[in-house]
Amino acid sequence: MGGATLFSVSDTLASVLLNGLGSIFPQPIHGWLTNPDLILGLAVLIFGAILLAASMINTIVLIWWERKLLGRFMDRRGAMHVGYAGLLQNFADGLKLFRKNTFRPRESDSLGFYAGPVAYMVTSLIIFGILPISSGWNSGALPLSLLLALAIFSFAPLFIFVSAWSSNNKYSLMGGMRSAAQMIAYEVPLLLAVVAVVVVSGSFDLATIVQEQQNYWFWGPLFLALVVFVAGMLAEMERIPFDLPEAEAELVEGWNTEYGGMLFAFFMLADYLRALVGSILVVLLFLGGWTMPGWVPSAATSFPLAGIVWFMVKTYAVFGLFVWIRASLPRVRTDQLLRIGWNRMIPLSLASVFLAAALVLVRCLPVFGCLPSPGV
Amino acid sequence: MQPDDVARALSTRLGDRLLGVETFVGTAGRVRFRADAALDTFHSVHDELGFRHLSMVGGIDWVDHREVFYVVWSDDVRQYLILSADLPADAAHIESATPVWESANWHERETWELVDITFDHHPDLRHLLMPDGYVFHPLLRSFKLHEPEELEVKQRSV
Amino acid sequence: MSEMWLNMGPQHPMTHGLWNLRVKIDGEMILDCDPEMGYLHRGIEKISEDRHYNEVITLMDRCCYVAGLAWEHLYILAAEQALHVTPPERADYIRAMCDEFQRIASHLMWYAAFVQDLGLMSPFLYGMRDRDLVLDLFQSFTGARMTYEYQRVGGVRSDLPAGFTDRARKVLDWLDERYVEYDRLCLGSTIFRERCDDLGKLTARDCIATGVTGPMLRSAGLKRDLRKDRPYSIYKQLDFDVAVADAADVTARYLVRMEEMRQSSRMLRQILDWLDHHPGPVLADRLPRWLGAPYAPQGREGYLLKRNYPKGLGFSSVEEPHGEAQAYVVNEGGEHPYRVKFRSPVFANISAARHYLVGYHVADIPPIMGSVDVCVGEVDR
Amino acid sequence: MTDEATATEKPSDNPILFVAKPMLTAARQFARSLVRPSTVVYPFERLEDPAFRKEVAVAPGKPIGVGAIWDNYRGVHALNINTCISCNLCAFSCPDLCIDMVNVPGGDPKHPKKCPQIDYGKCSYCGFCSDACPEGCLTMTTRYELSTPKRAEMIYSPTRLFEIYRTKLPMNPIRLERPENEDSILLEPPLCIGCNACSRDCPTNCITMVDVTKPEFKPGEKQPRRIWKEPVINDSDCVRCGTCISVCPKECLFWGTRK
Repeated sequence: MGGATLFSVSDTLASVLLNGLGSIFPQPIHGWLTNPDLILGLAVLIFGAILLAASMINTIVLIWWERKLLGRFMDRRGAMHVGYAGLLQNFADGLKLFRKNTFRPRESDSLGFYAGPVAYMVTSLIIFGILPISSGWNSGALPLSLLLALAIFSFAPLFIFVSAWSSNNKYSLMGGMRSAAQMIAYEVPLLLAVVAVVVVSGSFDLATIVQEQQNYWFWGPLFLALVVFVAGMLAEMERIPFDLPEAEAELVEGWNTEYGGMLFAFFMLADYLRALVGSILVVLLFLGGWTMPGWVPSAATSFPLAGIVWFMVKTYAVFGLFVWIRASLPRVRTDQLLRIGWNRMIPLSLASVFLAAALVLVRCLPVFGCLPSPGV
Repeated sequence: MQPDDVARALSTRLGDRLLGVETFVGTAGRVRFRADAALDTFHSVHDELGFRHLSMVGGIDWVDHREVFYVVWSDDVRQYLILSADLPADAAHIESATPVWESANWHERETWELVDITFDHHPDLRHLLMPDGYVFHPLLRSFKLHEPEELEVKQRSV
Repeated sequence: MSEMWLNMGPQHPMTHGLWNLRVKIDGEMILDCDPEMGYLHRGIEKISEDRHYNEVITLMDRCCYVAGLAWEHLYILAAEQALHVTPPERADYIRAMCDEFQRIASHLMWYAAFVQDLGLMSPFLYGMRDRDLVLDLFQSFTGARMTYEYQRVGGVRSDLPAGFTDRARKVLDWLDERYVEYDRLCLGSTIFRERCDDLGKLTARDCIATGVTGPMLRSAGLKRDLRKDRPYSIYKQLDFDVAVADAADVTARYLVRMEEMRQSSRMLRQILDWLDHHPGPVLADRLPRWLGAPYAPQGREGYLLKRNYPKGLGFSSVEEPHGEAQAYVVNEGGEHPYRVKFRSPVFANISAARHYLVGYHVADIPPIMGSVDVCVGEVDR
Repeated sequence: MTDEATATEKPSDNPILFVAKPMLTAARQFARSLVRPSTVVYPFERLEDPAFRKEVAVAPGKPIGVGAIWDNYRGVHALNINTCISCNLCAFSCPDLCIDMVNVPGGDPKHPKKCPQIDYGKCSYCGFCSDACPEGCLTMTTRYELSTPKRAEMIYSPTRLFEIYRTKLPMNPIRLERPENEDSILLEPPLCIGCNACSRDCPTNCITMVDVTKPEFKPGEKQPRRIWKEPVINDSDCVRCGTCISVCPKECLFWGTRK
């Protein structure tokens, strides 16, 4: 893989930009402009902009992907008129929402009402900055990046509850309560499933976890953990069958009933951002991350973006699984959901942790190399 | 069950308050009873004749008087029976059938607001289809359609 | 959370129409409920008094927008009794065919809405897609997809087009395969069973007390079907079974409706065979002029009174897709019906809401009300 | 005839693979609709397009329409102004009172021709008017796209309806047969004053005024002021529109059975 990382690219870009700009001006300004601190600052900005653009575009394409897939599951076509196969439909929708008036119910609490969606959006975006997409696109390189990602991931119920409560709407309130209960309930099995991965890989660093999967992907040995993780992720992402907080049939739209325009777009985007993060985490933890399959010619492998492309293909496939589940299952009830969470998921996840520990102890992990792991 | 059977069964309890049982094609008959015998009629039709299912309550405005009719069904003989009573137009009220048939509740609410027949001792005589506070009874013959000026008045008075 | 009243409606995804279900909840538990109707009240009974007999048919399609032909049949039966008219046999068969196809279409619509309430998205589209085939059939002989205006006092408007029965059989074959798929999507799913079993219980005793009819009543184990018990039209000639389940819950209602669709298919094959072999007139030929034609001539005021047309009362009861619908038509010799009164099965089914909603969760309201199959058009009329 | 009730028992086998069955069913549908989903891409594909119906709609296993006949669809009306006889029957048969008889431009300015104008804001597409039309000049077409930003544009004048007629869209082919024992229009002779109103307004010109013999009046007896003519109605040409009854000033025409 090429030595260029995302940050070095943006650093180079910033220095080239500032040096070029500085060469126009005489000395004092030139020196000030080519100040390494300023270059670093601009590099960080560019870095953030690239991350933001990448995550946003991916999210919107993800929505398109869901609409197309869901369409075929339902014997229809999905978006098809704006852009090629409707690819630009969601951009148009976003533009429409952007132009819409932002309104607020008179009796609602202004601070919570406006701060909730923004905070929800921002926390969802931050996670994206931590996740490594390829060996180059590894911004954080933090030793505990997995924990940090999941910690930020679990901020959401707080902000959902804040915005739901400040909407001053009975439906929103119920949706917010459900959301809080559900996310807390599923936080535990989710983390326990992650512990199984950590046991096997021996690291909290996502990049290390991916590197540990050079020989075999973790979905084989940790299948139980994968099932728990996917179920927990479905609940965290609030997708069918666990989409009670915004259960359309009874709660209209749950906690975002009162939101419209760009504030609603924030919720919508953040939801899909979280879905994207969920899919990425599944790929990182269980499906080998960006490790290229052996049969791919080295010329293709050495192509700078090959790792990212391969990673995104897997991510979208995982999201396809979520769409498939959405297309074929009804939603469960609140009490059932909590019962499943506390009574089934936690024992299962504990079992998966023990299983992982046992596998490590008896050193039979390499056996799973024979399973289809095209990343080897 | 024939109209004669119904008449025989009902006359013991109702006596002369039973005004007759007419033949009505497709049903067991059309029982005509005096309005003051309402509850007795309902009880004997429900308990003795076994018509346990009340299907419909409706009213007809005959201008000089009003008629209220009940359609009941029996699972034993698998037949309908129609009960009908005439009420004076100026004091159109009859005993509610809700103690006998629970399902009469909404039907009577509807008949009350549309045909202006009051059901005494009804547990919950509120407007059902019309807005609260609506003072007209649309299914009376005196309520004419196609008169926009009047309609405007009616809307305003609500 | 303390107790609070929650307005579900009139604009709520659960209502499938325009009505308001007020529920008193404590947390997620339902303590009390009070359905409020009337948001769709169009005064059909009043307007009918101002139209003559055939013109009322246009209102019947709008009475229940998912079962227009069944309501036309209901009204026509009562009107014919009141006007002393007998339709030709072929017209009777065509009407029964309309009834059964309408039952399938209505149940498919119910299926679509019901699974949508549960959050199942794709079967919603499947149900609507397959219902469209039935609507295509309707369109091919009535000329409309939803507001048919097809039946007339004394028969039906026009005969079936050529090749209709073959197309209808093709649709039935397609639907028979789909029923299996529907069952797999719903009964095959643990989540569905978890959600719908033992939900919205309404025992047979409560059903009778509250006047509940139709699939809800049959799901409580009571075998009552007007097509068997009081065979109107030509149902005596048909060979079919009454679908009954005994659990009295949402799953039981699902099962009853699914079985009813299969039985309708069975009946339809018999009717289509009969129609193939018995051509004939579809409108009674010895009709007073303006009963046969869809319009009244000018100078019609007092027309019937002058001609001493006999007075009459008409009462009909039809097993509509939602339950037992009844019509009461008073013919006072005028050209308009003096009074038309309809009994909507959903009206009674909703009025019993307190019996099957209290004690369940808020999240249970959509599946329970979905299993009731609410059609507000006929409730409010 | 069996009198058995089919007790639909709940399937007792609680599915072991708890979500596999529905997911596989959905996947099967996914695979099927990869080739061609059942939806009709509406503005580009139309069910009423015969070519589309022939190619796609009746394809086996694809529930896209049933190849149904579209010609009898009850859409926007088409009016052949040239054959319209202004009999008013469409307007009278309309249950929603959405048809007005309005003057058609051109022709004799003193006696302008009246043709139906339809307000599609009110129309319920019941087809009673086209059923009532005795000349078959008011029919319904397969056209159904009516949306317009202005309410006034929902009112279609006779000329506009004639334009639709000239596009030669498929017309509703169903023609109702007239009942056999139609009532005729009868005359109560003593009331008639021979005013000619009925014969003048008859859309089919089936009423001719014939002379009646003036009775002998005694000298001094008050003679009725009237023209000694009476209408004779040709039953085979009469379309039973009743115009004559409504214009008769003395109400001496009525419906009845001709002996």
